[in-house]
Amino acid sequence: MSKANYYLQTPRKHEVTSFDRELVLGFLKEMVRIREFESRAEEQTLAGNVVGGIHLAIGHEAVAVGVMQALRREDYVTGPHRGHHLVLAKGSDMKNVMAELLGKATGISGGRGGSMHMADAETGLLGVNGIVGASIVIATGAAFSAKYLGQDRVAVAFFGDGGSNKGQFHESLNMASILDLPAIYVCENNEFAVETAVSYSTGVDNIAERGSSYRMPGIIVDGLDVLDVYVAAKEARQRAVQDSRPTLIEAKTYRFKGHSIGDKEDYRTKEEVQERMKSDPIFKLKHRLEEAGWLSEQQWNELKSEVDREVETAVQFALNSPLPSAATALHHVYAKEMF
Amino acid sequence: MSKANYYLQTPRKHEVTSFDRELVLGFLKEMVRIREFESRAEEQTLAGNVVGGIHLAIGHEAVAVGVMQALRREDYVTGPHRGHHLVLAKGSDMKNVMAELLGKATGISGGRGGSMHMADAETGLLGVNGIVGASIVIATGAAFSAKYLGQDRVAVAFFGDGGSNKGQFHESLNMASILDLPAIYVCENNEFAVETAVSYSTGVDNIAERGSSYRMPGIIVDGLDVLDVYVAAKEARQRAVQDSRPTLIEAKTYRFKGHSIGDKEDYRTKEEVQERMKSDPIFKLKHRLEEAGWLSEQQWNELKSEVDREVETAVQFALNSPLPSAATALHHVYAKEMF
Amino acid sequence: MREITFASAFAEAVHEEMDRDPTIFVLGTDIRIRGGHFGQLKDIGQTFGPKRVVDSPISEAAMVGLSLGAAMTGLRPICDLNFEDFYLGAMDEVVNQIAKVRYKFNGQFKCPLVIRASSGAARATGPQHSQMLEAWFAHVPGLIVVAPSTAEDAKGMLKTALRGEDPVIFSFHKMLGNMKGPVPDGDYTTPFGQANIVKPGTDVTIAAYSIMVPKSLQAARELEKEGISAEVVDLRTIVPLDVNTVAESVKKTKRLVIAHEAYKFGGMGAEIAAQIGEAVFDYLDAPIVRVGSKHAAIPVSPVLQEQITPGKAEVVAAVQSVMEGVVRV
Amino acid sequence: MREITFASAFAEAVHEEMDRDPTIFVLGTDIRIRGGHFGQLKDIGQTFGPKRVVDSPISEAAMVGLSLGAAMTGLRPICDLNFEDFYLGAMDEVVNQIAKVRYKFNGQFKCPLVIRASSGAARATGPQHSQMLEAWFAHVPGLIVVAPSTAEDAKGMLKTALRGEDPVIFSFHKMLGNMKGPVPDGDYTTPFGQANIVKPGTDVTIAAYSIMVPKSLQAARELEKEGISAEVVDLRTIVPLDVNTVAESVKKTKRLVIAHEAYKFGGMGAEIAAQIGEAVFDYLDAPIVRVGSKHAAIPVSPVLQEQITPGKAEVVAAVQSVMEGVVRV
Ligand SMILES: Cc1ncc(C[n+]2csc(CCOP(=O)(O)OP(=O)(O)O)c2C)c(N)n1
Ligand SMILES: Cc1ncc(C[n+]2csc(CCOP(=O)(O)OP(=O)(O)O)c2C)c(N)n1
Ligand SMILES: [Mg+2]
Ligand SMILES: [Mg+2]
Repeated sequence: MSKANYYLQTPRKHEVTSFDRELVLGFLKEMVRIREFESRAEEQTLAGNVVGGIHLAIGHEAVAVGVMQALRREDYVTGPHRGHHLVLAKGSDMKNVMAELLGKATGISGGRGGSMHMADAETGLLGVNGIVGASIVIATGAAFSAKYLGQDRVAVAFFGDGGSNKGQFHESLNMASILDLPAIYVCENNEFAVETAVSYSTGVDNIAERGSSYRMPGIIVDGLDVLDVYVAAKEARQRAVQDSRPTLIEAKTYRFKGHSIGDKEDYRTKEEVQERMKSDPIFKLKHRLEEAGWLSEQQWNELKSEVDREVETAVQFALNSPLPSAATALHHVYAKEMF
Repeated sequence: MSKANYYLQTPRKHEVTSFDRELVLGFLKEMVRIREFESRAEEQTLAGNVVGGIHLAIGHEAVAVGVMQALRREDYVTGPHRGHHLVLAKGSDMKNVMAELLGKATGISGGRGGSMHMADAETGLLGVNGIVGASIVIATGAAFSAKYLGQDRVAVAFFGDGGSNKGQFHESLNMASILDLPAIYVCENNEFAVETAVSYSTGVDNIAERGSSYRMPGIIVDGLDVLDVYVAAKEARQRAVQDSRPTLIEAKTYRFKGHSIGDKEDYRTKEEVQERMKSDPIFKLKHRLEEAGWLSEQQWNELKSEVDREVETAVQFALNSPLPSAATALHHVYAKEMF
Repeated sequence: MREITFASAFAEAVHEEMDRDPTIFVLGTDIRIRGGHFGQLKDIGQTFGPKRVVDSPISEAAMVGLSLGAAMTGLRPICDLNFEDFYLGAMDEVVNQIAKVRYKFNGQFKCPLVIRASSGAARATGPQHSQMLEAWFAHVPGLIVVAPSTAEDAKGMLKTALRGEDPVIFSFHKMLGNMKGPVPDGDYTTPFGQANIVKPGTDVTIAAYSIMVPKSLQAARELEKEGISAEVVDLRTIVPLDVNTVAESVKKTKRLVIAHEAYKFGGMGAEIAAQIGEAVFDYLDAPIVRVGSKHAAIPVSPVLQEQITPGKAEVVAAVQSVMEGVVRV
Repeated sequence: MREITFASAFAEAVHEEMDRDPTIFVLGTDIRIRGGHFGQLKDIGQTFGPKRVVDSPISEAAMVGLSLGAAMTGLRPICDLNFEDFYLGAMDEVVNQIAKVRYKFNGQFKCPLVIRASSGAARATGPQHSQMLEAWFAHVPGLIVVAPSTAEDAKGMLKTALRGEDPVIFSFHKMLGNMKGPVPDGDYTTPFGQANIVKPGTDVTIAAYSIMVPKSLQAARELEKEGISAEVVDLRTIVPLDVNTVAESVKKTKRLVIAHEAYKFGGMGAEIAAQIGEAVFDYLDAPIVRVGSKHAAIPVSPVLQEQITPGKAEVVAAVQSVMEGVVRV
């Protein structure tokens, strides 16, 4: 058993021009896709079209895009309740994602799951999850599977700062360490679990430091900087497939919106949020691309309108899709209907 | 919230003469009491008089005695399945402890609990437990209670190396850290969980290092040296009552007997066990006391025969005690009988 | 009598009891400012401060385990688990520890605590935020299980729980939270183990609890129009279970429908049907019919959810079937 | 036919299926050398090596969660949880995740896995090592629940589980492990959802599963001497539950006793009684009587344990009471 030692790594700044231009423009577009999707999802919620509560990932785009772009399509991903960005970044068709929020038969989970229960067998998305902590154990099993089958595949679990205090975090990271699993644990630390500040709930300065309990590198990345996330995820993927060793990544980000739609947010001030939004990950990347001369206003406008078209198409698709058929309510409980 | 920082401390050697002589002679006697109790418990098991399996703590005596002697009677203690040494060291009457093993009405739990479910409201023993990990959460609650009520009391959870991989370990230590609880977490690392070596099961070099995930000192003690345990426990108790901060103590010990009686022990060699028994904690302390001129052969013989008498009395008491009355089987399910 | 919501009545009980007894504290996620996910304990944090209203990390096992350790040592925790589904992360603590601590230690320790969680389905609450687990808890010796349906009982039963000596599982159905009902002024308690006849009738007995009580009352009103007089019994507590009141009612009506939102298969309805079958076998003119959810996880889609979870219509149909003596449900 | 123990038959099935299907692996504590706490999988580790027989840390949530993730991605885990009581540390994984994964994702993923645990009371196994949770699992849509009573079924049903597409909870009663029975040579499977009439009779039906099948057979032999002819039905699977076979039997015998070791209150006996009450109401000549544990944790003391858990005597008494038409149990 190889026992890579724990070390703590802090955020790194990468020159945007040290990457391939198309790649980085792709990052930008993916992030804008998520942002626009989320805005329209909010609008659809306020219009009363969404079934159930949703948790917007505005502010988390760079984490999803940075990690997913470092993965291959065949890699597995699990996520928590806040997961639209993960589903989209892993490659699901936006139309089916929006349709799921509206509880439609064409939804990615056929309307059975809604926002918190989206999965896509096509993209390796083993599901986002309504239970905090569940994503962590499930990805651990997928990593076990990849190794067992000798596949060049990794499994990535996303979870929040709140999730890092669940027993499942501890049991899974220990398991991955002792079994040398190709797993990547990505904590999206947005500083809050509903109203509860991470500084209150979590007895450690950086969640990444918890890697030390499992002989696992603890990598802190700037979760508002897609390039930092991307490079760290690439390295983690490499460690997973080459050394078959897991990594804990803590992406420091911030939740720009309420916990869910309707949140009164009386646990933080408007000013705090305004201040933090100055580090908007999309704005920041756009600015760096412009400075590098890699993005003209026209290109930006084209990108925006392409995304707008895609999102609008998705919204229309979702609105016009049929509801699930009541007759299917007892399907898929078991392989064959039993009750 | 005071946030004592994590540090790792390794075993320390203390001169036996730097302690009070009566105190250390008391340690010795307590350890011998446990050892003799366990030997007779084994004998009673092989004679078919014990109900249910038992887990002998031979090799763990210094941990129990070192910690308990550092506590006050009003302090709370919880423990795992291997717990006779804890029950005795905390002060329960040996007669009732032996009677419990024999499933008698006079047992400490009236015969309902047996070896793995002993508790004593008189001594603050909130119970040993058949479920790995449970001791950790329960002591956390007792620590909460002590602080809430403003009492000068601490709560100590004992658990094994195996127990350190349960989710409850993580959730509890985090909780104790963020709520500043007067708790002491004592891991009795005897290198095995049944057949599974700690080096295999546990993704960290020293369990004490896991304190770093909770801003909690990680104190490694030589669990075969009662003085090292005692001093560390005193310091931890001080930290608990003065700073209201928890401590993680890892006592490195070794299980001289099988996991439970009947264990074939094919996961380790006889030679390994023989080798390790050279560090017998009782033998070691006796030797140091003799070297210091604090223990004569006569004193030792007196101590031994005093203990022998006590244990023999306990065995006879247990053997002669009545079985529980069948009519009581449904008592104590609820405060008032309901079914 | 003044009319307040079920949720307000619950919160009133917490307020009053915390005023009365300084050993009561509340532990929950997002409880101090928000008052819990549904604001069910709004203002409690402001009133009693962070010592007695403690925000928890998302660590259900430790929350429940801490509550046990505290209850064994002189405190009376109210552990707010948010959604009933989240018990699943603390089942060892509830079942192997809390339920057994008094018994296995031969009565040396008691465990007076209350665990509250929001149960049942509301609109689109989906597979992991809609469960009702009372049949599980009933199958575990040592737990009291209450599932009131009215504001009055919510307040009175919480007070009983907070003055008792046993661990109480408090099932707080999401759809009851905003329902208003009369609540007496001043201090009162509601006993455990006494079912309540909430509507008298002569032709059929409907035994229900929690959300299915108001739904059964709706059904009874509709049946009235068809000339069927239903007696509706609110069981109120699951453990202890007052089967006698149901049996007495059935002796009169000769017919029984049992309604709960939890899954029909393996649900409390089975236990009640089995006990009534034993107790008043000779009085029954028709088979006992049970109403409960169909056997699937609760889907988010309201169209599908409606197929799975029971409502007024299912109770009406069940009553009609027992009136005909033909089982149709 | 050769006679082997229940435990050996179980282990044979694991051996043969692992030979057949390389995606099957075993995960458990102390499984690789010792073959599990009871040596129930002795030699499996030696035969298949540490890749396929994986020792686990004591981390039940991660064990079950890992099994789920593996089952979703092409493997077939056998997760050995040691004692059934230890499920309680992994309930979220079993109920909120495994049971729902196929349904909530609209059939995109399946979850073919088996979780085995030793259930029930043996001598002095006490409050935390004696539980039987099948009624809980039956109340959770998405789980198959099997509780065979014979060596033949243990082998055949494990094979069915390992070739199926659903998660299977395998209840392995401690007291059955060493019981011998005939087991066919060669490959065979035992279907789920088909009860087995293990002893025909005419006066009363005894429906049982797991350890209560041999105990009911003993009871039936004793009753035979009193001139009472009992038909004993081994349900074998709890989900799917074959109520038809019981109903057909009751149509003939007109009387039913249901026996399980799990708590009577809220146990599967209630579900069976309720279903039979609906299905063959008019055939019943006496109330259905259930036999199950009394409502207390399982005490270590054998004197007390005997008061709580049922045996042959309780079945005999229950049958006598239904023969008299008077409920005495
Ligand atoms: C086991 C469990 N406990 C509690 C909840 C309720 N809950 C849903 S989201 C949430 C906060 C999660 O915080 P974090 O993990 O930081 O993720 P974030 O919402 O900030 O993205 C809580 C408490 C849950 N879904 N599951
Ligand atoms: C939750 C749980 N899982 C598994 C077991 C079975 N079991 C009892 S003791 C034990 C080993 C415990 O090892 P450790 O914690 O190191 O304590 P030790 O026996 O070495 O003192 C196991 C696996 C249990 N009792 N509880
Ligand atoms: Mg967060
Ligand atoms: Mg150990």
